[in-house]
Amino acid sequence: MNNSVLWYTTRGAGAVSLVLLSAVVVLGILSVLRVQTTGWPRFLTVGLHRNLALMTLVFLTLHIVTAVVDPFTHLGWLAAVVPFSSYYRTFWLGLGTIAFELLLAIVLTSLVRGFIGQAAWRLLHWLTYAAWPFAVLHGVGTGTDAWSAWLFTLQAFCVIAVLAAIGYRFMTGSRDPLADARSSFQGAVDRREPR
Amino acid sequence: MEPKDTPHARVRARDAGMRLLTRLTTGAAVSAVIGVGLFGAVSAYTIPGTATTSTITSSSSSTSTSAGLQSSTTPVTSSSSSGVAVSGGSR
Amino acid sequence: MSAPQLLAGPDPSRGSERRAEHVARLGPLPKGGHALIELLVRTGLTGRGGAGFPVGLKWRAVTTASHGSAVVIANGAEGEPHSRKDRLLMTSRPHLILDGAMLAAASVHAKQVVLYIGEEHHAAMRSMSGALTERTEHERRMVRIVAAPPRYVAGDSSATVHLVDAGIATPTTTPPSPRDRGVGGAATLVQNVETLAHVAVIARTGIATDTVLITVAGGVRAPGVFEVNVGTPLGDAVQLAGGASEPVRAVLVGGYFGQWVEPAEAWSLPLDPHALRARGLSLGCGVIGLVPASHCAVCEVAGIMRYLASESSAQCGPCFFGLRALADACTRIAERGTDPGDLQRLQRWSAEVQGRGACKHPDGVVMFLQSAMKTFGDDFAHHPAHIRRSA
Amino acid sequence: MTKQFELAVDRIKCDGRGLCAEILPERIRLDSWGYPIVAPGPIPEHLMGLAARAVDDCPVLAIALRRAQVQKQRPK
Repeated sequence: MNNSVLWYTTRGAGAVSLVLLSAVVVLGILSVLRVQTTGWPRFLTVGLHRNLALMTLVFLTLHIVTAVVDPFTHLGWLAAVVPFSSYYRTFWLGLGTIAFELLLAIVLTSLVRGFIGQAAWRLLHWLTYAAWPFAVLHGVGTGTDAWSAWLFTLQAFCVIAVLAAIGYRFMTGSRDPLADARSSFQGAVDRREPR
Repeated sequence: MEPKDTPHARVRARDAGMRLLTRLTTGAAVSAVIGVGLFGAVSAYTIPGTATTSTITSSSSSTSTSAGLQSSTTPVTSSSSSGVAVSGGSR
Repeated sequence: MSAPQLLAGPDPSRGSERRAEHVARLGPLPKGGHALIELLVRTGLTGRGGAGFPVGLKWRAVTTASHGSAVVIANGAEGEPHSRKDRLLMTSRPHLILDGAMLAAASVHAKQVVLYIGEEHHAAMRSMSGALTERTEHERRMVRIVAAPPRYVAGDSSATVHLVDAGIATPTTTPPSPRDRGVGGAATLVQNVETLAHVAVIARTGIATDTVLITVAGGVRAPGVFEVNVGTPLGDAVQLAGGASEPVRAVLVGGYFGQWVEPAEAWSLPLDPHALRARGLSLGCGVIGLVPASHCAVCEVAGIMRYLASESSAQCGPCFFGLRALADACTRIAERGTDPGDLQRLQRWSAEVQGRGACKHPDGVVMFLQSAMKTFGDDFAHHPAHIRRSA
Repeated sequence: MTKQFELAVDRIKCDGRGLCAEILPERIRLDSWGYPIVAPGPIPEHLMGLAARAVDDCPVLAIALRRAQVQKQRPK
């Protein structure tokens, strides 16, 4: 019967989505850090970041669709859209719903970056740091059953990778070589305080 | 400018980078699809009462999507009920 | 020797001319409008802030983009280190400037006028705000004073708009040019205060003014500001400043964004915006700087380059890093002596920096350096290692 | 006459990420400090795809394609 196939596919797609999402986050940070070697140009980091992000959405869709159509869970489409509306693992599923909707917003705004402008896009992109933890917690919460050992290994791997990247990013200062000089000059010619 | 930095060399580096991007992307896509099957099988295997043999063959023969999904259909009868148990028990 | 037109009347050193005296001397403020713009086009008046753009054409452009709600900025930032003429005009003839600003506002359909004054020009600030209290209620409501930070780029037209709008006096990317989209998005006319004073005179006489304000600085006995007839030989202007205090190595015509000229050629140069332009020179903001032969030209240039590099607003990489690299190379030559590698780098980096800023700061600096390396070619080619004198 | 486009860099937005020069070396090189120098003139048809890619991939939206036009002198 296909029901169990759906059930396993949901879990498989969920796990894969988490790995992909973590890779996307790491790549995004690497691009901010301007990582580059001979044979690994900077546009490769950015291109991979974009491609994997789109791929993540595909597998997340698979994850959600299979979960919803699986008769055993009786989730219903509402649970996939409205956070905390499912009777089944209400809280942990809700986190997943939120994470998905955040990621959707992040990807869509990135696709129309030119129209909404760099500042707005950048602001929205910070939501990643909210979406990723939600996704991880969703995995931990819904995955805590017989096979959690596998999931934990996987999640531990993702969490370590992402935290390492985040830590390195915030330990090291801005990569814009002009940042310091610019802010000091602007400080000198800033007359915004009421005259 | 160093001799390595000639426009021609940079064009070649660009093309190489583009090819690498395509390869890495397709590679990621393929392994992601396999991963769905693999993790699905793993979850099937780790659910109590599932036939061990079926998933061993699955994980070993999981070179393509179909292989990954095929395998997880094998333990259906035994595990679909346990699937209910899982969702029910975890409510 | 010259018949003053801007500084006619009471001795400028006596300070701010009162409105009554100003009106008694020159008569009431005539009407601005289309006719005035056409008159300015015919007279060929050019801007006196440095860029030297034809005033009439600029006013036409702003009027076209105006839609009845343009803004006029009277630019009295005077960030050019040796220039004094804008301050002298603001402290002695405030109503001439206000007249010009009002005529501009009427002509380009502006509802707002901003007096943009360097915040360290205290006397000018007092004079202008004092004069404002003598104007009509309607004018006082139109005009406001904005204090500009004492930085070189604060006088850039886009920087004036940025300070009025956002409170930060850094240049912004053009296009859009302020004349198309400036203060609050409205078409904005940014005009140097001397230029506006000329307009106030032209509007009354109906004929072109034939004088320019010159600041003579450096190796002269009595440095200062002088109003001379257009076309006056540069040497005569130097004589007005008491003549050279010692033998002259070179003359910097037009301020830091100007050109170096050998004395032999300099004395006969006509102080005329159009004639100078025809010779590939520029009157710029009207600064004539004499470098004494006792000074080391290379060290002078290196000192000015360091200053101009430090005045980059650090918004555009090529300007910030390029000007620093150029200034450092000049300083190395000045301190450690000529190095062929540095000379080559100066040429290469100049080419790389040219035209690659949001504003014209890097271009101005490169022009200055190119002119210096042409005029002081031998000095740069055979400069001995020695500790630099203060520039 | 087909539409012609040229690349324009916003010098203030640009912080020298260098992707554009990697993607379109035929038209863009980096100066001594890592900031792009764009070859003047319209982009040839066969490079438009890469030019668009360079525009899309700029992490700070500092480079844009715009209609090729003759620059008039503008007042400062």
